[in-house]
Amino acid sequence: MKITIGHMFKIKRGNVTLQYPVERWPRPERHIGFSADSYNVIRSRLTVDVDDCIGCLKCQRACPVSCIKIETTKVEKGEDISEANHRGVTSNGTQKRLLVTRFDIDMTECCYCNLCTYPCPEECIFMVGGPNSSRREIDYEFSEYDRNDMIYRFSKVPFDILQKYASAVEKSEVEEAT
Amino acid sequence: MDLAGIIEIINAKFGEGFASIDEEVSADTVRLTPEQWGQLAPFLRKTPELFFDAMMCITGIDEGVESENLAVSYNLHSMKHNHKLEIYVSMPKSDPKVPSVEQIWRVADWFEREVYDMFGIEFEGHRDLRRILLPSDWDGFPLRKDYEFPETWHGIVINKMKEGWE
Amino acid sequence: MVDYFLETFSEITWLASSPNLSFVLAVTLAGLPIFLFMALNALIAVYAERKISAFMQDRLGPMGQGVGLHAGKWGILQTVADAVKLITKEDIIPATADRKLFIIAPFILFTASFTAFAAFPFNEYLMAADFNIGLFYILAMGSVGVIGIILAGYSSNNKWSLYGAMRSAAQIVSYEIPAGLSLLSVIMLSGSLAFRDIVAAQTGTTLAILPNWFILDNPFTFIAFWIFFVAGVAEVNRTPFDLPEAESELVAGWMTEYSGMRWSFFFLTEYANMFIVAGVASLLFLGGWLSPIPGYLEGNLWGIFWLISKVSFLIFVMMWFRWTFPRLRTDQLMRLCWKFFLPASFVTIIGVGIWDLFVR
Amino acid sequence: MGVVIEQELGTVHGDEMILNIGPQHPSTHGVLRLKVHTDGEIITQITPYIGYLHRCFEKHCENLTYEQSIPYTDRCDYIGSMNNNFGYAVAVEQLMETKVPEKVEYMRVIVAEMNRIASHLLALGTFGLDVGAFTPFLYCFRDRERILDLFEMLCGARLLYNYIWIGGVSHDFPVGWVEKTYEFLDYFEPKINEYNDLLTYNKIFIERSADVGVIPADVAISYGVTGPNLRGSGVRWDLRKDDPYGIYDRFEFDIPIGTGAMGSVGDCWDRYYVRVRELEECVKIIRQALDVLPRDGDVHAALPKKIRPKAGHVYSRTESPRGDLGYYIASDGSDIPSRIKMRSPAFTALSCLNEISRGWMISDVIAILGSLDIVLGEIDR
Repeated sequence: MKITIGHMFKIKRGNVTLQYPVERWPRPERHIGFSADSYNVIRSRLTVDVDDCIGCLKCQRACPVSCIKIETTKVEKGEDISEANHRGVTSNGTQKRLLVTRFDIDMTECCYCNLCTYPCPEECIFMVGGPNSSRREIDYEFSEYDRNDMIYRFSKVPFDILQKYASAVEKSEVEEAT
Repeated sequence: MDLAGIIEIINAKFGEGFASIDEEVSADTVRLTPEQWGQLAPFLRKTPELFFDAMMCITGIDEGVESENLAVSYNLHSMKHNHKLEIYVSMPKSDPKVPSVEQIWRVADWFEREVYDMFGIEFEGHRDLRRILLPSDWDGFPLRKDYEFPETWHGIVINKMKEGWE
Repeated sequence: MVDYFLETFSEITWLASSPNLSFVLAVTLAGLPIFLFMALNALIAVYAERKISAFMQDRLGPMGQGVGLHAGKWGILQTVADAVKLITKEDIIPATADRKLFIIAPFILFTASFTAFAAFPFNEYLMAADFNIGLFYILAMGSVGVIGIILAGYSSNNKWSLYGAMRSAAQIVSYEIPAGLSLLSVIMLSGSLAFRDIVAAQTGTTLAILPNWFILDNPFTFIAFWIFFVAGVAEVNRTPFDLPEAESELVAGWMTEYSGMRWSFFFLTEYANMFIVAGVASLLFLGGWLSPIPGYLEGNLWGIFWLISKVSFLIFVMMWFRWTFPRLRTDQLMRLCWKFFLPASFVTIIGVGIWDLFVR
Repeated sequence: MGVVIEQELGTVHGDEMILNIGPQHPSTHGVLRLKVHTDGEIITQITPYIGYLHRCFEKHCENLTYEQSIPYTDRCDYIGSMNNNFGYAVAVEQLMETKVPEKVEYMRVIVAEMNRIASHLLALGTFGLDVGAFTPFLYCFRDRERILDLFEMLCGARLLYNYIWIGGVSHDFPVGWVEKTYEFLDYFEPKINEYNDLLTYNKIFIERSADVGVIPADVAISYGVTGPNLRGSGVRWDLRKDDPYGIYDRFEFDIPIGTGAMGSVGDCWDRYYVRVRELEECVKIIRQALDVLPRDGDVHAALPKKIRPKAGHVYSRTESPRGDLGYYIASDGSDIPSRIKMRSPAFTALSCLNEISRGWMISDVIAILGSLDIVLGEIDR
């Protein structure tokens, strides 16, 4: 009995409630000693810098629930294609040989295990708000009304250009087949 | 005592060559046929030197689509002597029958029901052999390598339809 | 109040001509404030329960948020929100339930505790009906409620409610005996069943400074107070005796199938019963509307204040029990009642008798 | 036994009632259905029905590579998921015979013991809730939140961590984490005797849990009951001491066992009290591990590029908060396992429910279930 009454009177110090809409969940401040950008340990929404993506499909293979779908087509090495707003060289300076025509992540299936961010050579896939929060603020309130809106499509190739490249792929396959 | 000592005691009781270790498969498992296992189980439990009173785990194994037989692996452990033994009993897929050890180790009751549920291995002498994890009217044994997924179950479509994904 | 209204009505000519009309009018005029008081008491008690349990558990309870203020500055509007929810919520009657009994049960329970309020004196003059057997009447009304509970449990036609109803019936019936007996010791001291005489017997001071309440009169009445209080808690089905509506076992006991307005009647009755038990305990043992410092701050208005503060302190203690103690099992509950409380209350009666004979 | 009525559900004795403590019930710690035959309130027989939470963990693992099934092991026993990762990693490393750097061993022990504290706190809180005491549940969760904050700082996640990998750990301790853990340990130790005053020595709690649901030692061993439930029955058996894995043999801590202080040996109160005492042991282990934690050394040193163990199988056991967590892994040489079987301690703990709760009342079955501390995610896998 004495304990519960004791808790009642030191309510100011001991209480735990976080009044949600006003007080937000404190983002765990993290500095890991050396370059913060190389470590990305936060579990929130996945985003992709498609400009840096070289289409190596490592994240697609690493995902245990296979919620990432990537399609690429061959392009000349390292040369910009403005109408498909595709940059030839990534920010780390590697030459790109593939144009990413489709990069979809289905956030309803993602299990937030963060296994896809480690193998990426260009570190272009990461969860928002981690040590790289300078680029993107943390966002853990991304619910949608329609389930299909949870499928994020990151490739920036406009639809008509997509047809051109897609048909180019069939053409090349036809040539290989004959 | 170590594995060799245990095998000596078993062979002393059941005749030479009863329990043998063939190195190329694995160093620490005794391979038996279902009938041999039926005789050995009560012996392992009762003899004071062995006294395997805790059955750690019973695992059902499907040895592959082409290998044509199923197997059950028993891991035994003795609390008193603190030694372990693994017994590997394999049987053809055509009639998967193994004598049940449910009366000897009570934990085997649920383990065997799970192996029956997932692999369809019949445990003779089991008092209450029915499915434990899956619904009782589920057909097919899921963990077999040659198991194909049913499209629907009682009218419920199993894999989700999502537009614009495939 | 009722006879006061009857006298005033007899002067009015057109009313005096039809006596039963004036009687009905008088009763409703006396009963209405009681009903409002019950509703008010429930509102405050619900808010207090949430806040007290929250503070005891290191949390804040319902709080008003900056944006929208949906629960009021400190969650004050929470009870209003509850009331609105309960009124607008759909009343589900299970298909296989026994419809008529299902509907009647909450009203039986509600009228039981509502009529018990009739004899409850808030002050020397302020009471609905002035009985000379007020205490006996309240105890009788307390046991009428059991019928409502059994009816509710039986008619909702599910096994869990049946369990809850059987358990609570056994519990209430068996705990009434020690409660009644422990009151007997007070009646022996005060010599009458009417509240006014009982409280009058507690005026004055003992040992010069302490108020002459029955609780301090002799050690036996002190034990009698605790027996009555704990038996009262058991009668109201609150922890540690809240077995009938044990959340972790019977989901909600006999209240499981009720929802919306009907369920709010049960809720109202639970807090009303709590008020009655605490009220009777404070009237009999803690000197009702007498002030703790004898001689000062007397008078009608002060009387109501003192009575309400004593009752709310006892209700706070009941809530304090709820958030500290685990729950007793059914047979332990019964064993505690028959093997411990009953002999203890007999001892208090004999003790008070002897004490009264020799010491006085 | 009353008149026998022939009904479609077989012979029902006159006064016997079949009660479903159904899949949806406030105190079944998950989705579990208990079909209870009761005579009045006394129980004659219980048949548990499980499988409502079956997510085909073993079938999934047969289509994923070794490191991809780590998030799945998290989700089996979602309250002690760090220990699940630990058990799985130890099993695969034993299969591949890889050695893990010293620093990682210490990190794993610290993190596993903290997860054990969090899991035991939940067990104590929900057992108090089943017996009716509401406030200890919230106190336990307030302290558990602090551990979850530390885990969130460590690996970003609060419940399912995917932190311990095969051959290493996913991230080094962030700066300031060790100091925060020390701070937590100092805050937590006095809290244990607050639980004791509030619940352990509470008269009604003792009456509700002493002598209830007694598991004798031989029945416990025969039913494969392990962990705090077995230690509650007086058997001094703890894998961390008797079959040590990792570097548990370097710490000295004692194993609390049930002594029948409040009733007979092996009753609900003993199992509860063994968990309370184990909280203190875990704090001791973490302190020792933190003192000698090597600060330098790369955590990713021994992470294998390609996990491709040779053909063969292994059965390895670790001590999870609920008992012996066993992994039987058979590999056929490729990077995808051919068979992974998880032996879950709660599965065997539930199997002995029928034997120990005959003759008790319904509120006791709820208390026994709470004291066994089962998690349905682990039972159904």
